[in-house]
Amino acid sequence: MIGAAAVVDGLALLLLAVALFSVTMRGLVSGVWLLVVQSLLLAFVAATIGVSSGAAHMWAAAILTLAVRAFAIPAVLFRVLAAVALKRETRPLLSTRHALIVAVGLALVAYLAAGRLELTGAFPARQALPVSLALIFIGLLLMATRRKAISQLIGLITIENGIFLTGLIATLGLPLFVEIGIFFDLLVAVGVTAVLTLRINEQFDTMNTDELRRLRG
Amino acid sequence: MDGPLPGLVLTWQLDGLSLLFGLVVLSISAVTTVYAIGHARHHHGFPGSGLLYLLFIGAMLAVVVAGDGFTFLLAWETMSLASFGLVLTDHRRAGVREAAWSYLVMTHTATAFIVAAFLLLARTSGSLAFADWSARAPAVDPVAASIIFVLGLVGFGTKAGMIPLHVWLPRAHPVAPSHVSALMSGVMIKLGIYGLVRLSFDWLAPGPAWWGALILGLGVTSAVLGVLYALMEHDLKRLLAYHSVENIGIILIGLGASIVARSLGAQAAMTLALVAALFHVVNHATFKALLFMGAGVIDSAVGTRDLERYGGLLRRMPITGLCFLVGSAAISALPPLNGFASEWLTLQSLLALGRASDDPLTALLPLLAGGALALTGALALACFVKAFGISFLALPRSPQATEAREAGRLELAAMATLAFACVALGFGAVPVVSFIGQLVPLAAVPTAGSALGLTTAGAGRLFVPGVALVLLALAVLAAIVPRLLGPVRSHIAETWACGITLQPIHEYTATAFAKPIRLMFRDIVRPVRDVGIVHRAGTRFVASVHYRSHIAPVFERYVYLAVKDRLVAAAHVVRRAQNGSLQLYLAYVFAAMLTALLLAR
Amino acid sequence: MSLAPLLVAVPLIAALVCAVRGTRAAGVSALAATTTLIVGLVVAFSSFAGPPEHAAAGLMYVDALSGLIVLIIALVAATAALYAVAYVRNAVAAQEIAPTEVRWFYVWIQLSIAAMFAVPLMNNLGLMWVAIETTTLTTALLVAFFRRGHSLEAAWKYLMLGAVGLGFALFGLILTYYAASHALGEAAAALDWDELRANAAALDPALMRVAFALVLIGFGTKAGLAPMHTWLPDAHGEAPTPVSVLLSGALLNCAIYGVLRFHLLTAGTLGAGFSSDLLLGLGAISIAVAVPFVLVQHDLKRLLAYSSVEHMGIVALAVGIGGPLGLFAAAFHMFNHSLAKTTLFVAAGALGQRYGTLRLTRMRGAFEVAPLPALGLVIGTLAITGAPPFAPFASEFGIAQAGFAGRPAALAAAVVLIAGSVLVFGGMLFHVLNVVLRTAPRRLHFAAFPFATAFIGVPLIVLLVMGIWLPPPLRDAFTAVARVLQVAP
Amino acid sequence: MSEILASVGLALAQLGILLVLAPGLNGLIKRMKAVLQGRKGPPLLQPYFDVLKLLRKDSVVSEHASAVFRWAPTLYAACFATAALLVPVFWSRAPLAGWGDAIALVGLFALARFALALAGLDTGSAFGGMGSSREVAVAALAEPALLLVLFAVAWRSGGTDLSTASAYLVSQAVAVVAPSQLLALAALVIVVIAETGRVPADNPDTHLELTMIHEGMLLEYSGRPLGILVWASHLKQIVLFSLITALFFPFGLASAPAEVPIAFGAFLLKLVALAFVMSLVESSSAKLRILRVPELLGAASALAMLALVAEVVIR
Repeated sequence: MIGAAAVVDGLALLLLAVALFSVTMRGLVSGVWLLVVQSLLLAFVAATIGVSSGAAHMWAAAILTLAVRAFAIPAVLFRVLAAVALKRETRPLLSTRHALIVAVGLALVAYLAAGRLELTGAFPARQALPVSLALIFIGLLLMATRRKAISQLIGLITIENGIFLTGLIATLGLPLFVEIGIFFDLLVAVGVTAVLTLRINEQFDTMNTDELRRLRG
Repeated sequence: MDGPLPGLVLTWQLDGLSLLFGLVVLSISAVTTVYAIGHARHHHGFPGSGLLYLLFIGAMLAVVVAGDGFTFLLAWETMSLASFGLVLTDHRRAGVREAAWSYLVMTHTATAFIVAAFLLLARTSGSLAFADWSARAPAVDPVAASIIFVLGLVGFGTKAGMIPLHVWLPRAHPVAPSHVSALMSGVMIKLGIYGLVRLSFDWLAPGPAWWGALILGLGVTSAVLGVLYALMEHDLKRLLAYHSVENIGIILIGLGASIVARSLGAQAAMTLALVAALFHVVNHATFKALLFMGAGVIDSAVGTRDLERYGGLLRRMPITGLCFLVGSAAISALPPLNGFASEWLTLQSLLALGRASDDPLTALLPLLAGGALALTGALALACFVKAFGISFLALPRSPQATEAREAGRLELAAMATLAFACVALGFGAVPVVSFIGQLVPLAAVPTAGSALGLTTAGAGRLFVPGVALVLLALAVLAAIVPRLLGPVRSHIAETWACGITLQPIHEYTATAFAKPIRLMFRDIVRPVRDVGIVHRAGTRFVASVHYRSHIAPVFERYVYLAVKDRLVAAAHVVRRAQNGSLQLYLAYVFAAMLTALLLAR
Repeated sequence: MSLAPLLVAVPLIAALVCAVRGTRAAGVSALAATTTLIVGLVVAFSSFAGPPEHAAAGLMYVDALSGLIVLIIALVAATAALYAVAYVRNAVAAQEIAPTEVRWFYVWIQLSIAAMFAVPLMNNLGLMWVAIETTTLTTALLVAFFRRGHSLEAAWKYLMLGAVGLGFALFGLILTYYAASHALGEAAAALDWDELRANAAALDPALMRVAFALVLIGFGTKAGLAPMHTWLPDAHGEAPTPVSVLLSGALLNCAIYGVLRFHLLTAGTLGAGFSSDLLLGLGAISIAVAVPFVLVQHDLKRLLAYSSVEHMGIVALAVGIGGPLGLFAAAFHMFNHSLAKTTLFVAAGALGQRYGTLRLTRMRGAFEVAPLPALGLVIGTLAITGAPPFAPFASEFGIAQAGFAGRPAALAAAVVLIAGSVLVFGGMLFHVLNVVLRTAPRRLHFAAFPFATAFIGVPLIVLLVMGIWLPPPLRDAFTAVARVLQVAP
Repeated sequence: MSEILASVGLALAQLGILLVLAPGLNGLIKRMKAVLQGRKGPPLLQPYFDVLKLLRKDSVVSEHASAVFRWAPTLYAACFATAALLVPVFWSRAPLAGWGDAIALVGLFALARFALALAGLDTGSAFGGMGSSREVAVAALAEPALLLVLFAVAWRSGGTDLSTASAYLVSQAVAVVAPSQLLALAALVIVVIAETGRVPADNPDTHLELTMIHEGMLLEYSGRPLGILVWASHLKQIVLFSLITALFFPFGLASAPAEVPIAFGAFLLKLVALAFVMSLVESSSAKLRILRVPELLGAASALAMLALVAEVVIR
């Protein structure tokens, strides 16, 4: 056993790379594909932990991740993008270069913060916790800087992935029926958001959330 | 009955002070209700207004007999809400809504101050019952006592209409129907005084001298400024409202003097001053309610509140005229009536306080307050000569005034009873003062009501019935003696007006009557005057002259409106924080999370 | 066997029936609402009396605190569902809602009621989080029901902010789970409330501080505490009135319930100091933030929404002050606020439909247009802003009294409470007077409002009575809740 | 029973004497002023002739006048008659000493002013209105000064009762020249000038309507009512003069029936002295514009305050 921890660390770093890459991407479709990659990596992480710790429910978690995060959610997103026939993100608030710098900065902050949390009893993968925090911060960055509704949703799902990773590492995932509940919620959330996006597009015939700034005071 | 919070019981308490104020509330409410029934044919309120009126009276009674903080506040605000509803009866007239709103907001802010004061008291004594407060009064540490005193002063002062906090009074009373403003001005503002008396004599131990001096100072300002603003008004009800401010000033002078005496330990002066203040509370309730009822009758007879449109009403409304005359004489503190008796007592108490304090400064302050009180009395006389003279005497200035008809029987009955009360309280000053002397729970030194007449420690004596009797006898003499020189006849002729027949336009107007005083006190009152002259087209000949003068509403503009505008401006600045951008809202959540984590380190 | 599971089951079944038999959806939802009302009352008052009980194979745990929330949800849901019948019929008549949509309206209403009932009943904190997340999702589409630009914008922000907030809460939950599983050992039960509460002392204090901070911000967002409240005025302002009633009356309380559960947990671990001060701080900020938005406001329902922000701040402040009186008053205030806010929203909805707009400048002369809702609006405003004879004054007085008797921070908080409620009183009264008085505009829409006296009259009378005398069952209820919330000082 | 008869007798005697002397005092002042200004002046008894003439003449009443106009003169006269009984002129204790004090005196003056001002307004003529308006304005400034003077006196003698004040001064002869005493005297003299409508404040002899304050109110009266009013205003003047003598030069007051002639002589002497002072003041100064009068009365108040300070602080 070359040590599940090393494998998980590798996967975590891969995840971080994907997240940083998604910050630079403009295309919405490619954004969704990056989500699929993230989900696959997460499923793989869950599987590795399942193997090394022998906890049965980890396998269930891995299968669920595959089913929901890797397949169901991207399917919904692709259908929405197809319906809307819109491919590119308009100019985000931060230019690509600045966004990347901020993203790296956030990753460093994540490493510092994870250091302070010192979850000694957690799964021995040292890299995983900082990466999960980084995912959360980058997800927030995406939501804050992108204008299109779908890209804000992508940011939101990145945050969810980060939290899910923390769960996996810290406590080998929450009790199973809670996990199922969370996955169900995530799916419904994406569904509802998709419906909303379609209605916004139909009402404003654009998905640019700059239109959504009329309710003031 | 147990209240809504654990360990909170709605208790009631009836001691001397509550009895006195209860009597005032009951008697004046009874008379105003009779008046209201009579007045109803002019003034149909909204369907529930009769019920609300009874609730208003009931609430005032409840305030006086409340036994603990919570019940007191319940009754206090129910009273405010009921009167707010009544003030809004004819909300279609211009300015009624703003007046009612400013009234309720100021009263509610005052209640907030009272709540704070009560809770501080509850903090030291551990309970809300008044009995515990007075029992543990000495235990309250001086700093907290001073804070409680100031909070209570602001809270009760606003309700009483003390000068810096009086702004709602001249706005709310005139717009309210007269039977409501009679009750509000006659009785409701007295409950502010009731609160102040409870606060400074019952709930707090004798404090430093500056407490009393503060009230004395505010009393003097209220009295002088109140009467000055009243003089400048030509809206009858606003004039009477400002007079309420003035009379509250006089009561506060008495109250302030008694509190100073209490802190100096001069028992005799304290009792005398407090009795003087309470006697003036009773007196003011009678003549102010009478005057407001009179104003209400005239308003419904002539259709406007503007003095400049009145005139010659004594011929058309003789009984109202007589009652209004008695009320005006009483409020101007003219002998044999009750106003003079209470002002005499207040002056004596100021003198007694002056003599009681040893160091010269605190001796001088009450004496100067006495001077201010005399000024107020004289100005009040001027104001009511104007009010009565312009509205009741000489020629009617408007067609409506010419056709004015006398009020209904019930209204007249109500006014007559109060007029009689003014005379009775004046003549019966001795027994009334001794009755109040016993009621006041302090060490009532038997100074105030000896058999023969009002005597004070300083050997000042006043026996009102005696003076009145002599006055009457000499008046009869003055009428009879000249007849000894043979009969004379009197012929009716035109008033001499330099050869032209007298027109109403020649008569003196209210604004003109007050002009000398306005010019004498111009830097206090700051009149604003604009005169527009319209020439006939192309010629130098004057077609018409428009003269408008009003008094700069100093307090309203520089204090209240300034605060309101700044508050609204600040609100506009803060509102920009909700500018609709989701990104900004996310930043707020993120910032909140970071601060929470930092705090959690 | 406790009736608790019924509370979730009945609305779910009703939702299904509504989905299937669209035409009679209104009747079904009204029937379901009344049954949940009765069941809710039974469950609540039994929880106040006896000790906490388990139900549905340990999945559910009902103690006095959850009983209070169930009571509130039962009342508010019943009012909302019953009022929805008239409201939707008017909306359809005014072409604001397409007839075909009506069925889905009731489906989502019943689903959200089911989710809301689930929140207080769940024993496992994870499932409680899932229930709260479900309430967000079920109400999001309801907020967007009017398909206008504003409603969609409101729903979008509501969803996004809700999701991010609950994300943080989930993170906090995971940290708690980590601390619990290390302290308690066995994995499965680690998130069950009763075990956690029993040996809260064993949890790692440093971790619990971070966890509580995250959960407070997360659930605080859902509860509308400032500065995370920004979605609330949009959502409550733009949603159809029955939904605003549900959101303001019930949903906010569920979120506050979540915060209270974790407050009790953290207090058990590291003493009441840390979490109470955080609650005090957030409460005071919420009151302060609500004031400027009430003083200058252009929309009636947004005005009521900001009042909700203020009152959630007051509840948080009250729990922060603590002490038997403070906690009693907090529970009392949650109940008062829901009752009064429901009436206000119903009155505002009725007026909104009569005027066709909710802009304060265009709503005039309500006394002539619709006397009863206008009266309800005025008296409701007096009640909600804490004018004495009404119950909210009694609870705010209790909170202030506890504050004045407590530690310096509590005293400062009580002063903020008093000052804030006076300013809000001035602002709200100004707007409401402008709406109620003045002369009415000519062109008005027709909107029927059956049983108006019941919807508006009954709650206000109850509030007036409770302001003076509290009926014993309610008194015992709030005392029981206070005992549950009582943390070792 | 007998001492009640005695006190009533004393009261009537005092009132009778003052009534008789009042017009004479006015005539004396007019005569002195004339001599000072180098004229012969009207005969001393001229005011008596005027008053008696008026009392016998018919009166013309304006059609607009109401009951106030008809009853004002009687009330006006009655007020000053009662006031006359409050001041210790001959006897050490004033006839009504037990029933009223200095403040009651001020009150009676106010009541009289109230009646006359209303009467002035009643006929509707502009001059009456102007007279009343200015009368109450001047009085508004005079009263605080008057009261402060009374407080200064009361402070020293222990009470506002005039009889005790004069008795105290008699017993403490040195107090007459105390600084506070002199300041109070100066203030009271100014107030009396304003109250009786003497020159710096108002011109008693003029008939130019625009300048008259006190006369303005009487303009519409004629015949017997005018006679009563004139006689009453003379009485007012002599009461004010006796107030000055009582508070500042109370020597020679009789405490036994034997001393009455001496008291009467002393009183006459004091009256002549005061009359001379008044005529001196009237001849030496010109009438002030109405808006300058506040400065004069302001000075009176200032003097009264100084007297108080001197009394209280320096002692």
